[in-house]
Amino acid sequence: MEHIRTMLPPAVLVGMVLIVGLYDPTFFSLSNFETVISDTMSLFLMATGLTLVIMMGGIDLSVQAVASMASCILAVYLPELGFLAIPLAVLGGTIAGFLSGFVSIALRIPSFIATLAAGGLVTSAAYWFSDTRSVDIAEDLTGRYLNWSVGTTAGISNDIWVGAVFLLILGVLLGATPFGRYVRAVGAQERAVIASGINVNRVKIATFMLSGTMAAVAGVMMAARLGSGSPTLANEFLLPAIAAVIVGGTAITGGVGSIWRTLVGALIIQVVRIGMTFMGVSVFIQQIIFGFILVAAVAVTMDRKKILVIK
Amino acid sequence: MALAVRTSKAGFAKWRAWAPLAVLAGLCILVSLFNSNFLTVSNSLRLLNTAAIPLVLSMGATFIILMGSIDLSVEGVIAVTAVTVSLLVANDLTGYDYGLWAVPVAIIAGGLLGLLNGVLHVRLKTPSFMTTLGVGFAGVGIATAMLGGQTVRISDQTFRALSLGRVGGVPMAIWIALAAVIVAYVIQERTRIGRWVYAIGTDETTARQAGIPIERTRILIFSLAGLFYGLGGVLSAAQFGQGHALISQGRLFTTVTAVVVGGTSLSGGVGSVLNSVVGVLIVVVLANGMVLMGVEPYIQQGVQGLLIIVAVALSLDRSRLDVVK
Amino acid sequence: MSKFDWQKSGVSRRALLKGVAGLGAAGALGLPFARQARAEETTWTLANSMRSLANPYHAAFAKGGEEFAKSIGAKYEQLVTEGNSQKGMSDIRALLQRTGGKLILNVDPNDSPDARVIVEVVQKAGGYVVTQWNKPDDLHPWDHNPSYVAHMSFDGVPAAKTIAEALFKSFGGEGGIVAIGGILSNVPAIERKLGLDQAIEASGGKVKLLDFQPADWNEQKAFEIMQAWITRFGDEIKGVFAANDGMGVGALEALRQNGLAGKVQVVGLDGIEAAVAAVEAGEFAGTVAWDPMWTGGMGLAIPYAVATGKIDIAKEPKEHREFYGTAIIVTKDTVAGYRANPGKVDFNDLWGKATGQIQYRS
Amino acid sequence: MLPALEMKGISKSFPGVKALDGVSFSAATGEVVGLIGENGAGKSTLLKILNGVYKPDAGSIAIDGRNVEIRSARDAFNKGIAMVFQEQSVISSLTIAENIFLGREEEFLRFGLISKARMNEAAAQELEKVRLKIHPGTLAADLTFSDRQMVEIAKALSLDSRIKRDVTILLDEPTSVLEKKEVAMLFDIVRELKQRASIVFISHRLDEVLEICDRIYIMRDGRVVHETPAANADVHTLHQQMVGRQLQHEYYREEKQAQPSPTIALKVDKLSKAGVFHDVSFDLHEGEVLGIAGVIGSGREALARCLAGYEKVDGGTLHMGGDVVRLATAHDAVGRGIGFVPSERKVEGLITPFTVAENMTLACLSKFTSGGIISGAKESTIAKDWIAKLGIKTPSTKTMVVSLSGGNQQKVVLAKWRIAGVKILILDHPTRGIDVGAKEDVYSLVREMTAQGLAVILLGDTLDEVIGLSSRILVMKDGVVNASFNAPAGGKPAQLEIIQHMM
Repeated sequence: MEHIRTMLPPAVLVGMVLIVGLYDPTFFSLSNFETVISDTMSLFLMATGLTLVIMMGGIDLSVQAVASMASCILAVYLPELGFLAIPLAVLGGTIAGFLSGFVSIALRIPSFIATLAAGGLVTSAAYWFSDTRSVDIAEDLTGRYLNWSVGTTAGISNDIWVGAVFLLILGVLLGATPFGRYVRAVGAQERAVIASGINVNRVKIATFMLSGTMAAVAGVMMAARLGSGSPTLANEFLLPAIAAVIVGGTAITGGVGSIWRTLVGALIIQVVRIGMTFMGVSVFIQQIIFGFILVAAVAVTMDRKKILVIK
Repeated sequence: MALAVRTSKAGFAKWRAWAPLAVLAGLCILVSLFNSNFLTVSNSLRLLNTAAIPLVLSMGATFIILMGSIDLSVEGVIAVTAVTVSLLVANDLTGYDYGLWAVPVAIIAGGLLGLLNGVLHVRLKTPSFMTTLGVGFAGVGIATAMLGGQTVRISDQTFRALSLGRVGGVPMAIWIALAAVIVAYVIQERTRIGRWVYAIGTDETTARQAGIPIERTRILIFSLAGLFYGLGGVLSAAQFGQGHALISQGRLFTTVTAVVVGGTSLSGGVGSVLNSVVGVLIVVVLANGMVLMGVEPYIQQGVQGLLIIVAVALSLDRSRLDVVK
Repeated sequence: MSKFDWQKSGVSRRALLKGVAGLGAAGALGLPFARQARAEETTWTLANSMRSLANPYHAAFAKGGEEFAKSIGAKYEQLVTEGNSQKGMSDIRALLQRTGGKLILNVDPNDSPDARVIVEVVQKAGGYVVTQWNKPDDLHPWDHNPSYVAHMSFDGVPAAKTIAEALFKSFGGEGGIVAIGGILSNVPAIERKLGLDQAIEASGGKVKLLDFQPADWNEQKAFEIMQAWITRFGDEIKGVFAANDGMGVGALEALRQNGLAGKVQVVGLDGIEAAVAAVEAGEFAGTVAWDPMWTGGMGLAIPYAVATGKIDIAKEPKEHREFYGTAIIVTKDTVAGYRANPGKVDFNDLWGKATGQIQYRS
Repeated sequence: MLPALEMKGISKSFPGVKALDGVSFSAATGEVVGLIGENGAGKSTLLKILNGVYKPDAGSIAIDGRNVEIRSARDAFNKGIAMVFQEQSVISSLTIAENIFLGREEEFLRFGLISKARMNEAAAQELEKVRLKIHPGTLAADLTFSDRQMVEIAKALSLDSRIKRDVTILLDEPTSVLEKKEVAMLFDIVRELKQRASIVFISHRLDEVLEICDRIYIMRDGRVVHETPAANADVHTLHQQMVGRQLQHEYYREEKQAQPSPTIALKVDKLSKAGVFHDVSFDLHEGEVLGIAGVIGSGREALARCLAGYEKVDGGTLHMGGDVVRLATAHDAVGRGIGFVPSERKVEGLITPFTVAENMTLACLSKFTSGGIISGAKESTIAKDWIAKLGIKTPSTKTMVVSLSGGNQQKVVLAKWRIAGVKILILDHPTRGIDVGAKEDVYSLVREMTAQGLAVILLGDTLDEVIGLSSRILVMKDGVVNASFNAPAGGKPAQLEIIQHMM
């Protein structure tokens, strides 16, 4: 039974792929799958850090602002600093995450509000970095510094490789390190973790920092793909990112989840969206269907055994 | 309870209950130092007029949050009701002209979406966060589909008077918002489900033991919230003289922020619709004040973020929450 | 009317009922709504992509595309980005995949950087693309022959300048105004602000910009900002400049609440119905109509001509590759004429409304 | 006359525990029936069945001679059964009146609205019954703990004036948080009430049971082992019947009680926490079980939590191995080798959706980590090791602890601290809610740990347990250490001696 539960989200994904593919067989092609996966990567990366925060029982509403800010930092500093602009942009995200975490923990403000407010600060910072413009990244700079994201290796887009690397790193971090276990434990029963002598505040801050970092990585990748940074670059990404996490079967109440689930969740969302275009569903009703499929997907993929009260 | 000793609340904790009001007063004083026009009757009315729609929305959201749930469908429900009402009163698209009869229809449409939220959440046992997110997406989609890519402008002046008319020199929207607040307050204080909301938000297990029909209450409260959003949608349509799917853009997070800034706890059980009134006013005065004080546009979001942190930090009664997430 | 009924009672309820039925139904769900069978290999599919159908400008844009497709009997697909660049691009890729590259695309990119990626994927798949409004300055159609057929735009700077001057005229050319901007980093927002600044400068100090606030293209925010301005500046405000009509309408409603509608004039850009009506009512000093039907239709007509071999795009001059359309200034004086002739589009006259090659500032 | 309430052959099992085994029980109007037994004997389960929280696996319940099925708390109430819970069920965000009538607001509705005035008035009448002079509109959050208890009792008593027939009131340890004066008052109420009600009274305080009850049931291991008129009983026999064995010392493994080492593990010097305890001083020796006895409110729980770093002290010092140590957080305490076995096992002791192995290693994950990665093999080896050592009944190391019985869960908590290698273990009600066999295992484990030099501070579940296990006993009352007893093997102090100092 436990295994069946675990395999539900991938089963849902496969089911969706089959439905779309049976309707339009051109969907079944390696190149199309590659496209779908590569298009999912920025959403996935943004959702990875968020997964950690949600597993811990919190939420991070600042991720889209952080990604946008990172894109601005990258675009602004790439001409001067070259490669160094990349870690700088990512560091910006880490600091933003620290800010969220610090506000949430030191002032004991629920993360919903703390990160919402931090998002406002981060957006202001993005406007400051970009001088309120969207900043283009010259093509030669993209070629020189961002090929790790936009190029292809062994015939597969590099953003898929990047996604795979982070899937691996974060998968191991969450699944096999003490930190990952603490994150899950805090989500499941924070007081027992405190009682076991673990410095929970440190775990929480680190989680928010990771979330900010990953949002920034997603922002850098988006900027690389689009050849520009802008304070609004990642707008409309927040809710789909949360949806990806939850549809994958990670519990919004914390304690249950994993990174690969989020990948599956992000792919489900992408396939639903693309699938509707493939099947020629009218744009007028695409969003309606999308909304209900979200609810249905969560109803199927959610593991209720470990969640007592559903709020 | 392991910790058997619980002392009566200290004086400081009592003070916290007034913190949101103090924040609001402080904010008002600050703004009026910069601009003497701030504390005039005409500006107060203008502020209240701006606050009217957020007030109505926050009434619904407060009940949901008191219950420990969250409702992200605000924007979708407003979009549907605003478009519905626009299509039913005299307008340039459909030829219907039901006048004010359209208002209850639209409000009920909001209630039905709320009911849908509640039923899906309770029956499918999906968390309210995701259920309402999905219904919210669907709501914006429904509004878009209802218009089929066309625009609708309202020509019914009686309907527009809901926003533009004045009674006793005070804009109609303010009276409506006031009525909504009173209704919400009466529901909160004087009806069974109003009290059960607190019981459920504080301790669902005990509430169940006491024989409270938890599921039914949840569904009812989501429907009730939908009715308030529906009214908000009607007022939006009346205010702008048109209905479209994006009319509600940005309403969701301001509503939740207002409720929380007012001192209602996201974990449920603590707060009141009156707190939300204060919270909405804080948020509205803040936005208004930044323009009045001439705060540089691009740092406004940052300033707003900072002030929200300050307001919540001051007003949250953390002694009641042992774990903050 | 009938359309409304169908949408309301048919689609939404059916979708509501079935959407709940769960994932199993999800696939089947799409089927009844499929508007057409899959593309055959031999014909071209036409598509417009834009932000959302929920705003009037884009709704008209879509209509133009639909009408052109109808006029040649081709399949038409409508895509929306919902403000999400990633979604916009994914949809385009999906459509390319589905049509096997036989796609003619007219796209208003969500953000200017998106244009490059879109052009590249369309070129790789062998389709044809026209971009509207947003693209990076260093991306040119002639560098991507023949796939990247053209970029069309409207020059926001002179349009904003003209309309601002119409506003100044409404209050006698001397006094204070307030201005509402779009999302600070958006190209149109920047252009329109620039046009306004030029007009103010040209007034020789007679017109003063009291305050500038961005409302992110959101009418609600515009409403709230206007409320605050009325308090802050009172009757110093002689006119309101809004970077688009939606925000202009928001500001107008705030003026109306304070009994100032008509007394303080508003201008906006885009030419949405509400704004044109406000011009007629004497509440707007003017708006700029961008001719969205032309944009939506011609953005498909030109690449269709290329795809069907009627013209060799590589041989066309640059002013046929990157060009401005004809902005229609709608003021009190011209509104009657605009109403009478809202700009019929002749799909055979490919460049008839082009008004010169796009100029790059900065 | 028919008994108002009669239960016959009631059985109820939970995973791993048979909580009730063929229990028969009756109570008649005009009678106060006592129900006593050790923790885990099945009293609370019995009451919860009467209150509709649990459904019995077998057996029948009759009210006024008619067989009934009790489906919910509400149903029980309508059938004339009201209960005062051991865990408080007052909702802090509601007023006293609203709590009393929670879920039964109909009678105050007028045009769908609750008449607060009438509700408060009715509540005032109920409060009068418990002689609580607080405005019924007061928020429950603003009440003291004992006032909340009185509200809880008033809530149950409100049944009396609302049901036409004679009622049954179940009182599950209502006195544990009450002061002496309040207890006396409660007893007055009960005596008055029993004219028209049957009352079931559960308490650990045998003297109270003897004072108020007419008839007493003694339960042990899920069965009723004795039933006796109160007039014929005395504390000593009741106690023996409850515990069910003569040879106390065998039960508590007295023969294995280690001689404490002279080395001091922890020196507590004038520790104080405002309003809770003050000037508490003692030395804790290696290999010693230091029992702390006291009623709720004596400050012993808070003291234990302070020593574990869960709460902060206001004054005094702690010394370990010559250093002055500060235990501001549990992190500090664990770092110093102090482990805590909390009474709220499922909240603070365990992460119930985690596996057995994950729970066991939680406090010292770094030991099972190489290169930053947790070694699943090492983890499962040690988990298997401890599962065997402690006789934990679990299908595998990967079973979620939520599905284990209370006793096995507690062993997992103990294993966690043993694996972490703590030097001092604070046991707060370590045998609460676990069955007899598991209790004996826990006792053996305590002996084994002290033999290895661990120091244990014990807040026993029963006084008996404190006496049996400890080598020294501190008695706390009103926040101060009132007395201290040596309790060497074979020379245990008598219960009464200790109780004198507790009350």
